[in-house]
Amino acid sequence: MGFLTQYVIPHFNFWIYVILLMIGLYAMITKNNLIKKLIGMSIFQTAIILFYVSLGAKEGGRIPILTGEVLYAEKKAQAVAYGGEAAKGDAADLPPPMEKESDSADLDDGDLTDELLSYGKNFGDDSDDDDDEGIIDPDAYANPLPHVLMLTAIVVGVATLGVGLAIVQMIYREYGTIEEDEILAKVKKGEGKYG
Amino acid sequence: MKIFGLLAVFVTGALLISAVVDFPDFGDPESPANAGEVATHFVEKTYEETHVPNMVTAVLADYRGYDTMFETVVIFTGGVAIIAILQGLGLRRKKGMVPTPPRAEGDHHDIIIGTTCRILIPVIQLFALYVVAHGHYSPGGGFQGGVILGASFILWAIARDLDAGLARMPERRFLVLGVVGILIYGVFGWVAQFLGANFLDYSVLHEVMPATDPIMARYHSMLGVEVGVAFTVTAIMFAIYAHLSTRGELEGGL
Amino acid sequence: MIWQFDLILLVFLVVTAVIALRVRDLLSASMIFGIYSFLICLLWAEMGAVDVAFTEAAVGAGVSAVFLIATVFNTSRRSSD
Amino acid sequence: MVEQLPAIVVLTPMVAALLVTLLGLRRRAWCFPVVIVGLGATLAAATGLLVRVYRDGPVDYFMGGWEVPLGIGIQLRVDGLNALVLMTVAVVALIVGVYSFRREEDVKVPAKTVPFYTLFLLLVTGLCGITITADAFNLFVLLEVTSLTGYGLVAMGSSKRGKVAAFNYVIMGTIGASFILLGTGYLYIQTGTLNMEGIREVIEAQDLFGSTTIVVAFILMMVGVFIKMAFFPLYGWLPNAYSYCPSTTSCILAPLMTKVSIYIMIRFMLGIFGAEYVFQAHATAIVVWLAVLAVLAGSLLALAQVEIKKMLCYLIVAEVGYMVGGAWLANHWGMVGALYHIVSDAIMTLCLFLGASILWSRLKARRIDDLSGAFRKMPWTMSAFVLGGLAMIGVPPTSGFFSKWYLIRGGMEAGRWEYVVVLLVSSLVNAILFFRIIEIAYFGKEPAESHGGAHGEGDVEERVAAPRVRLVALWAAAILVVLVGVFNGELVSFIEKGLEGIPIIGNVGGGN
Repeated sequence: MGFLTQYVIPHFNFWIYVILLMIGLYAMITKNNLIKKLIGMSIFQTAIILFYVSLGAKEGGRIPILTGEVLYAEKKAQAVAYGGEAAKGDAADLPPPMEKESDSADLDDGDLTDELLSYGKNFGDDSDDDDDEGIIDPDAYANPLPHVLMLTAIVVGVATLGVGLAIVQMIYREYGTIEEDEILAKVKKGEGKYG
Repeated sequence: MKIFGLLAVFVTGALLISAVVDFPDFGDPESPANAGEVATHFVEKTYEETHVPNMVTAVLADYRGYDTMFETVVIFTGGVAIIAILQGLGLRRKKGMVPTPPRAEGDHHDIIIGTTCRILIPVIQLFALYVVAHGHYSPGGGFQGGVILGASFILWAIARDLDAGLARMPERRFLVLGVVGILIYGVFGWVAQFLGANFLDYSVLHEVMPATDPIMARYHSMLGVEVGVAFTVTAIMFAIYAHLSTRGELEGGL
Repeated sequence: MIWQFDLILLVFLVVTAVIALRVRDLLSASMIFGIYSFLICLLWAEMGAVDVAFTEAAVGAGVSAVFLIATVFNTSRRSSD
Repeated sequence: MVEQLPAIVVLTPMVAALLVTLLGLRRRAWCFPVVIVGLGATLAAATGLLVRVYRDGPVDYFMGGWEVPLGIGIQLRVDGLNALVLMTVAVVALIVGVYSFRREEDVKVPAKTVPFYTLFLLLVTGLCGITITADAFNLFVLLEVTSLTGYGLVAMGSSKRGKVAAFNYVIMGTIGASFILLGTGYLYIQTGTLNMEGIREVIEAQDLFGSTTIVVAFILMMVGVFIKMAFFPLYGWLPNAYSYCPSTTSCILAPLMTKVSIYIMIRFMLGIFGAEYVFQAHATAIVVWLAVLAVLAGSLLALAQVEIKKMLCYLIVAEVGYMVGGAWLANHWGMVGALYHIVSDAIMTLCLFLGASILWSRLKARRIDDLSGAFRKMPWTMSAFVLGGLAMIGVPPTSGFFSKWYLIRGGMEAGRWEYVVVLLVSSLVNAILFFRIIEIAYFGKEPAESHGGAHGEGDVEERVAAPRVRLVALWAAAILVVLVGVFNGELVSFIEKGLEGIPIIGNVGGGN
């Protein structure tokens, strides 16, 4: 029980990921049917995705999309910080970009544009313009980075699956079977003949 | 073989488990991965730097845009590889290789299925375009939208037959659309390079785009990039289906 | 994130994974693999990864399953293990 | 322009691939010029980078301009080591590109031309990208680009067995890549960043060396690259995949895939984990012993082969053993030897595979016995092939001699006598193999053998002209084999300069 509470319960997602990964790997290595192998491969890959998503999950973390009041507050802060006078009036329905352009056209936007430009150039080091600090609580949102990585991994997975299936079809066309042992037997029989 | 496989699996499992014990707790907001500089930066600064409320979209299309471009290339590569393996792209129907398996008995063009699909597919496609375009505010983006759009073509090809699908998207267009998608993506990078910034640095694009400032330029560029991804994914998904369902002969189908 | 829900989904996942690999009819295996993908999509939505869930719903439960079925249709439906 | 070079070198082959698709679908004849121009531009960019790195030191490039804090964007980093590998990739790709002019497969099945060239250029894109990226996840993405192109290229041939080999390649390749991805995740969960330099900084700053997660991450990544490079116990997929694929494909895959994987391994070792962490007594002992077994297994299995290409494939397995062993000797000369051998082996393998492909396409010589009288029939091809063979054995003016020399020097300094002995044994085996080939090709087999007869050659002993373009490619490779050997001093000093900034390879500069 001590083992369970100490090692399993706090990490149960990770335990399941390992189990799924083992199932997938086992199928990839030992299954005889080629399509089964590919299904195993997909399970193997989803297990890895499960691992990544689990590591980015947060207790009480929301989906990583700003909505509602936080978005409103953020918008307001941005408008005040960068829109200057232009957007101060009604930050609630923040001007879409086009309107904003026409808005600021009335103003003498010469140095405003300059400011924006210089802002764009060096926004890496904005450590000291923290006037919006605290609007977004980083702990309230799930970590977006693993999600991004896993989108890519899913794409890679489906591409690999497709290529694998195409090869399976070609093997079936050449050998008339998708059982590995039968294919190997036929290969052995055809040994010596090339091609 | 079985024993060896089992051994390999258990060794791997034991290895992975041994580290799991060392991990931070599941869902711990203070774990290095979640509280690290990079992750906090993404959560806190994304809106400020890109005006995109969906952090995943922003990170995907901007911060890690280079990855996403190659993700698109991966899809394209997969499509080309599948076409190559199944020996497609003769751009003419190949006959006499292996006869296509006999079709199931009965009327294939079922009227109920056909009508339902006719009604459903425009809705699906509209939804797909919405997903592509609205990725900044809600889950979705070029990839998801592209898959759904591709799936609508696949659905049409399944409901009628492959020729009906190919009439909408001919064989020649598979790869052309795939290439166009990646090129759309690349153009945003190359223009940035041309303007003296690094590849995919959208902020300088406000000089050539109807965007007021560097941040809005990022915002709009991401949309453009997503459209590029959607192009490639749509075309390649349908291409993969068309080739896989007919063994590369593009005749018959499911 | 609700851990009970999480746990139930995880258990289902393992079960469907095992069934998908054990069933001898490849068409059933493909369908069960689609179910597996759908469950994992739910799991991700539940963990806050909506974008991943969306992708998995479109790719895993949708397109992948179609690809698998297309291949099963063009090859053989029986599996020896 | 100069600042953009790291991006250009990756994007040029990609753009070329896209253009090949667009233009090739219109007219197939446009494929080849686009390929040559694209690869030529890649080579030019790689050369520019090499010169720049030589002059000013490592070059950093931040995609999208996301520089601070480190790791939010994707960084490319070109230093002395990967500039050299990049150059090798570009040169080999260009030579194979030239060689691919009017491939037999294209003549037979014209539909394959466009996919072939697209995949070929995407493969080069992936390899260039892998080499210079400094982001662990980006490396995985590009690795998948190369893997997928590799699967496609192997499986698109007309060989029946090629498909089965390709399927195994898919399975093994996916396991390998997934292990690398898992290792990246394990690093990420403890360090919170994906940038290689960033990971290293965090590991050092928080002293995570004792952490089980980091150890497991290291093991996973190593096993992953070992699968990708076909290191000793995991080499099963390689010989079939590389020998049953179309000849142009084997010419591009064999020299580059394994070598770039070895570079990735070295990058992981030095760039992420650091030498003092990696080179612990028991780990080095295990890996060097595995390398010894790899060399032995590769050499002995090569000796047992009757087919030329298969034999060359097993030699690759042995060569991988050389390089992994050299890198894990944990001293200066071992590492220098391994890096130098990456370059030298890529060129040697290229020369041999090009030669074997021409011999196969013209003389239908798939087996070693079929080469009988090849010297008289195809003197130029055969002499370039033999030059490659001599390099493999390690005869002085060629590159093979010098790389072996540095590796043996490293082995002796590290006191790894088993490694030294096995290198010499393998040279001996190579000598036996290639002198057997020379003997058969020069003196011919007994006239009673009727291998050539079926093709209307054999007795007539007339000369068979190799296509001129291919001969140019082959001789370019053969001359490079000699050049890399002759200019070994310059290359090694370049490698040493590249290694300078990297903390410790055993005893840098000492003990020589």
